[in-house]
Amino acid sequence: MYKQGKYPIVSKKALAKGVFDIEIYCPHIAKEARAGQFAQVAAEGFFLRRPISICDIDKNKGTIRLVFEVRGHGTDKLSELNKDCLIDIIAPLGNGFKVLEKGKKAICIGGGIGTPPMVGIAKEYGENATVISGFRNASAVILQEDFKAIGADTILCTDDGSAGIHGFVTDAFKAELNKEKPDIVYACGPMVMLKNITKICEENGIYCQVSLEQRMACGVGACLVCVCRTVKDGQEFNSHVCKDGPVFDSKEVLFHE
Amino acid sequence: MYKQGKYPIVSKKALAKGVFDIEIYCPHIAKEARAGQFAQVAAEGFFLRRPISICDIDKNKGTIRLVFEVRGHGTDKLSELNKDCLIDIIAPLGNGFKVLEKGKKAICIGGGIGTPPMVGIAKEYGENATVISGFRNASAVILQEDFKAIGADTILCTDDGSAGIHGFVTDAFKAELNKEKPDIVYACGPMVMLKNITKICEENGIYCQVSLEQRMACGVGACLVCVCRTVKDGQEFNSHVCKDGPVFDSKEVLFHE
Amino acid sequence: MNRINVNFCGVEFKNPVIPASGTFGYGREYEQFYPLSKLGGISVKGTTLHRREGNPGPRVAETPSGMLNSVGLQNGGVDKFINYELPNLVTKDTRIIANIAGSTVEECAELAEKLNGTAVDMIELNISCPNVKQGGAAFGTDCNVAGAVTRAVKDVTEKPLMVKLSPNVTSITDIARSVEANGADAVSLINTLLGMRIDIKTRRPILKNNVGGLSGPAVFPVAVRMVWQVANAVKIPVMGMGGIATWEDAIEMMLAGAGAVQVGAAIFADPYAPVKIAEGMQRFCEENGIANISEIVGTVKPW
Amino acid sequence: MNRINVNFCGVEFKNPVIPASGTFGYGREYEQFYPLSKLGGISVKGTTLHRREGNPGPRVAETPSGMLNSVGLQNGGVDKFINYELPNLVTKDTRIIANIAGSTVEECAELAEKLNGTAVDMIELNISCPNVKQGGAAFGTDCNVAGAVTRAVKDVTEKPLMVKLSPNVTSITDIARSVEANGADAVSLINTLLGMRIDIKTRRPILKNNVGGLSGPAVFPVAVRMVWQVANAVKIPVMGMGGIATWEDAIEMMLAGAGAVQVGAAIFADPYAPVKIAEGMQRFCEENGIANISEIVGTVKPW
Ligand SMILES: Cc1cc2nc3c(=O)[nH]c(=O)nc-3n(C[C@H](O)[C@H](O)[C@H](O)COP(=O)(O)OP(=O)(O)OC[C@H]3O[C@@H](n4cnc5c(N)ncnc54)[C@H](O)[C@@H]3O)c2cc1C
Ligand SMILES: Cc1cc2nc3c(=O)[nH]c(=O)nc-3n(C[C@H](O)[C@H](O)[C@H](O)COP(=O)(O)OP(=O)(O)OC[C@H]3O[C@@H](n4cnc5c(N)ncnc54)[C@H](O)[C@@H]3O)c2cc1C
Ligand SMILES: Cc1cc2nc3c(=O)[nH]c(=O)nc-3n(C[C@H](O)[C@H](O)[C@H](O)COP(=O)(O)O)c2cc1C
Ligand SMILES: Cc1cc2nc3c(=O)[nH]c(=O)nc-3n(C[C@H](O)[C@H](O)[C@H](O)COP(=O)(O)O)c2cc1C
Ligand code: FES
Ligand code: FES
Repeated sequence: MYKQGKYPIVSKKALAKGVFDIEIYCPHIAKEARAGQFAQVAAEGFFLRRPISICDIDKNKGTIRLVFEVRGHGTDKLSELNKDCLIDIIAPLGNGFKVLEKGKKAICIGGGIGTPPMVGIAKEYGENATVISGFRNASAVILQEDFKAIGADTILCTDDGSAGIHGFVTDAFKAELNKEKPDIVYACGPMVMLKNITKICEENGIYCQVSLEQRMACGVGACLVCVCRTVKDGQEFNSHVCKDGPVFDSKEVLFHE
Repeated sequence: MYKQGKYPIVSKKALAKGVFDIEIYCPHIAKEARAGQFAQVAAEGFFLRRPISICDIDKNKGTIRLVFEVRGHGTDKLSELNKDCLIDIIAPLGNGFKVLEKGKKAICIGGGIGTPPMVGIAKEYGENATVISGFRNASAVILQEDFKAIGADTILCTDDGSAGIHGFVTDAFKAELNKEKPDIVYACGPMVMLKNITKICEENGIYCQVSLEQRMACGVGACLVCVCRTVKDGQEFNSHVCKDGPVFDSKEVLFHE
Repeated sequence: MNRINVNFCGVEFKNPVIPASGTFGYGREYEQFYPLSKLGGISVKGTTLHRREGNPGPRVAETPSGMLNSVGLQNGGVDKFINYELPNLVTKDTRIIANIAGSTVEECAELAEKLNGTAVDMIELNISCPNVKQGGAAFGTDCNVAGAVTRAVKDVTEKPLMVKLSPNVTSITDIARSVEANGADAVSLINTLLGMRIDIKTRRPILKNNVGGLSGPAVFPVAVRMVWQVANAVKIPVMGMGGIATWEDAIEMMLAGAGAVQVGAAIFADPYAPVKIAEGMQRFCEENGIANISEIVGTVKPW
Repeated sequence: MNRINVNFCGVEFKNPVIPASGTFGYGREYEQFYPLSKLGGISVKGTTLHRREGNPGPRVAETPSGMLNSVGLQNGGVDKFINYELPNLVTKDTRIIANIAGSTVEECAELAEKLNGTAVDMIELNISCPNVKQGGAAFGTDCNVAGAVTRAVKDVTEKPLMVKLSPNVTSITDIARSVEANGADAVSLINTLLGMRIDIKTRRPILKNNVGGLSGPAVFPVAVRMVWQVANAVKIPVMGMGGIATWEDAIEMMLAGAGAVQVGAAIFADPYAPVKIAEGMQRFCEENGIANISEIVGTVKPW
């Protein structure tokens, strides 16, 4: 069941310049939410809601965490919300990541602001998770302590080498595969990154799920604006990121360009 | 010179249910403002500014006071502004009341939310002012202590007699005239009240100024939307409340209906 | 006591609030928020003869107090609607308006014919979609074509026929009169206004279709004006829409002449909007001693 | 270095930002906020042959992200403009665009003739005012009439002639082509969209004129679309307006094809809007290595 309501923000932190982490008390949502789902967040003064991934869920505390970057006017408005303010969200939305049975190994790959949803899914695997995340530079790095606290192998890359490994997540991913092949790969980030990871997984015969982005209106599957091209049984067709996704089997996604 | 800016609210009070009194620190505006002028106030999320009379000016403190009633969505939004918030205003606008030389006597008449601008003008006359103000009932009464503090004769009327005299300000006004004729009358309130006061003043040969309302856009005289019908030397024509007013010689106003 | 039930064009609606075509799918998603029986009816997603994939994405762009869409009538085709969606919808205790769009006059008629004998309560013939190349707005911007397609559908349908008009015209009253003269039982308006947004960083239109249809509160004053003009130009009932977001808006639209209203984009901001609007209207009637909301339709007194 | 000076239709503007006709009077009021020399130019309040009182009030109604106005061309007449306003304006070091409107073709021509020999830099022929009964929109919604009035004015004026188009038409490109064919040196668009608001308490239209012209950010996507369509349909330059409130909006409008822009209703919300927009454009050019803003005009790459 989708829920819509105004819920209190119980904590707010700045994780990096222009990147905020808010924890929202919404027990009914937290109870049902799964890693990889998202929320449609209302920004005062703006007509459309902003889709933001659920970064983490604390079912005991009844909270979810949203981590977002200020990209435009709407997210800028959201960044003005502080502790104790109410935030208007619809959640949990979308399908979320598929979680394999206990003991299986996962690699979770996040690029930039695609990193937050990796917190929730890495948690499902704990020490069996390897998290590879990449950022422009040291000052954009976020959530590394969260991954460590989960017990995951935590590999950090930066484009300019100012923190962690100098290079792209795809390079680190290939290096990991040389060591051990996981049972599943999860990825969220820029399209070109997802495309490359998909290719690598295909070449290595690894099941991979990617989380896509598209501009949205309803967020629930009714308006059909959030289209993406997919393929199944050789048949190309339009899927909708909000309802059929945001998580797709990487093989079903048609990456053009 | 018109000024536009965001100025801090230094105090906020509720004067009655849905009626708020805010004091704004804006020394440049306070320095130039005169009784009867108004401010164009921005309400977040609304396209047009709301015209609100300057209730009182404290040139020493560098503040002006705005007293407004929640009438619709915009004033409702304004009522959310608290102490230390910034308020975006353009002021001082309009012509203000004409002030006679020292020693002259004035009667200031306010009806409902037309009462606030009487504070500033009554102050100019101090003990030589008589303020007659009328309200629906006791719970709507505002600003009586301000008038008393000024030293003005303070006459309160309510439509239902729940406070002060039972009756309309026009009745109290007539009663006052029987005692003593003032040199000038100032009035602000509903059109029918202004019309009746104008008539009484005409019959008694007393100079009278009325403050009018009209829906506005620019507030400075450029867009010509805030029209009112006026007459001068027998010639009818359109004036503009924001620039030619809001204060008009009562004889020049064409009250229709 | 229900004070907001209306008879629109011979069909009884328990209230005059109907989610607009294309904004509510077939109700499946919003049923997770509230039972569909709370709605006067549902105007379902535009249906074409065959399955349509619609336009490529992005299909939405935000605008001040509104949005552009360029969905382009993606849908599963009329057979899927009849066989898969309709059986579900009929169990929901609400009126069903089938919104149909064809690329040719013949297609429109064929669509309408297919819906004969089904549980659909009313046909809404969309001659105003700005997002498809054939049919759509091309039908809705020319009096003769609009009349001809209306006539063709009227000749074959057994359902009350409502024709949905485009606002992107010089004279919407001329089009309304033409569809009335050709047998329309009602008109609905407005469909979206054609608009465009450009990403100044990439220097490309935000919509892959370059242009799209504007809806939401931004268009409300245009919609009120057109509903008022059309209601004064034709005798058939008018279903009003375009930017309605609150019950006050809905009352305003009915004062202008709408016998019932549709609510579209506002649902994206607040899924409960249609329900809140209906509740607000009921309260309005109670507080103002209005026995039935129909009393206010078209009662605005112009100056 | 000034990177935002533009040559529009042979006239040099120090920047492409011009307050829109009817929203800035003759500059006297806004001069209290900043020197008028900061502006590219001023399109002055619409001038008629004789003094006009305009429509009764209320003349304004707020709408979501916009407003309706029904001023109805109140002005002191062309002689007053020439004798009283123009002598003041010429001292302000900015371009002066005279916006003229007549009830007949002859009146339009007479108005233009009167402006020959004056310091006016350009004529903006308003064939799109929705708030007057004669002329106005009646001229702007018919290709033949629009062409005829353009021709009549072009035949007598010695100034560059810009024709201001109405958005309340089925095909604005047809009108644009017609005025181009009849000698227009430029077109400006959009004028206001016809709209209405009703007070649900009094059940009367808020505007005494019942209907009025919609402007402000709400109409921006419609304006961008029309500027884009028109810029692709004619060879003469296009002055873009409708809902511009920020420098980003102005850039978007120029990408769509506008060689210069006018800013209207946004000034009521922020008197400094035109100045801030010009400053933002200059910064945009500097930060993006654009030598002159003209380079971006019409460079949107459609999909
Ligand atoms: C399923 C999903 C999950 C997401 N999760 C996160 C997250 O966890 N953290 C985070 O920082 N961002 C996330 N995003 C991206 C986020 O939605 C955009 O950054 C945000 O909408 C931008 O809004 P704005 O007002 O700042 O930008 P503006 O450009 O002012 O927005 C204008 C319009 O475009 C839309 N838009 C712009 N960029 C995007 C985008 N990349 N994706 C979708 N819509 C866009 C906005 O929603 C709005 O409707 C997610 C997107 C999707 C689809
Ligand atoms: C010169 C002048 C001085 C005023 N001084 C005061 C004052 O000191 N205190 C006070 O409480 N009120 C005052 N008013 C009235 C005040 O402007 C309105 O109550 C206010 O604009 C209503 O806004 P809203 O958003 O609550 O109402 P809405 O109805 O939501 O407003 C919609 C639109 O109508 C306009 N509008 C509605 N009612 C009025 C009105 N009566 N006058 C002008 N515009 C209106 C609004 O400004 C807005 O543009 C004054 C009006 C004028 C013209
Ligand atoms: C995403 C979206 C899809 C739409 N699809 C259709 C459609 O299939 N058929 C149709 O007649 N109108 C369609 N419309 C138009 C709406 O039904 C309605 O006429 C318009 O949006 C104005 O109402 P609103 O401002 O309340 O949204 C669509 C609108 C939106 C926003
Ligand atoms: C109060 C007002 C008065 C206007 N008067 C005129 C006018 O006299 N002549 C004219 O051509 N346009 C007039 N317009 C239209 C504007 O010049 C402009 O075309 C329109 O408002 C769209 O721009 P905007 O959205 O930036 O306001 C007027 C607009 C407003 C809001
Ligand atoms: S956003 Fe409406 S279907 Fe996905
Ligand atoms: S509000 Fe613009 S002239 Fe008065």
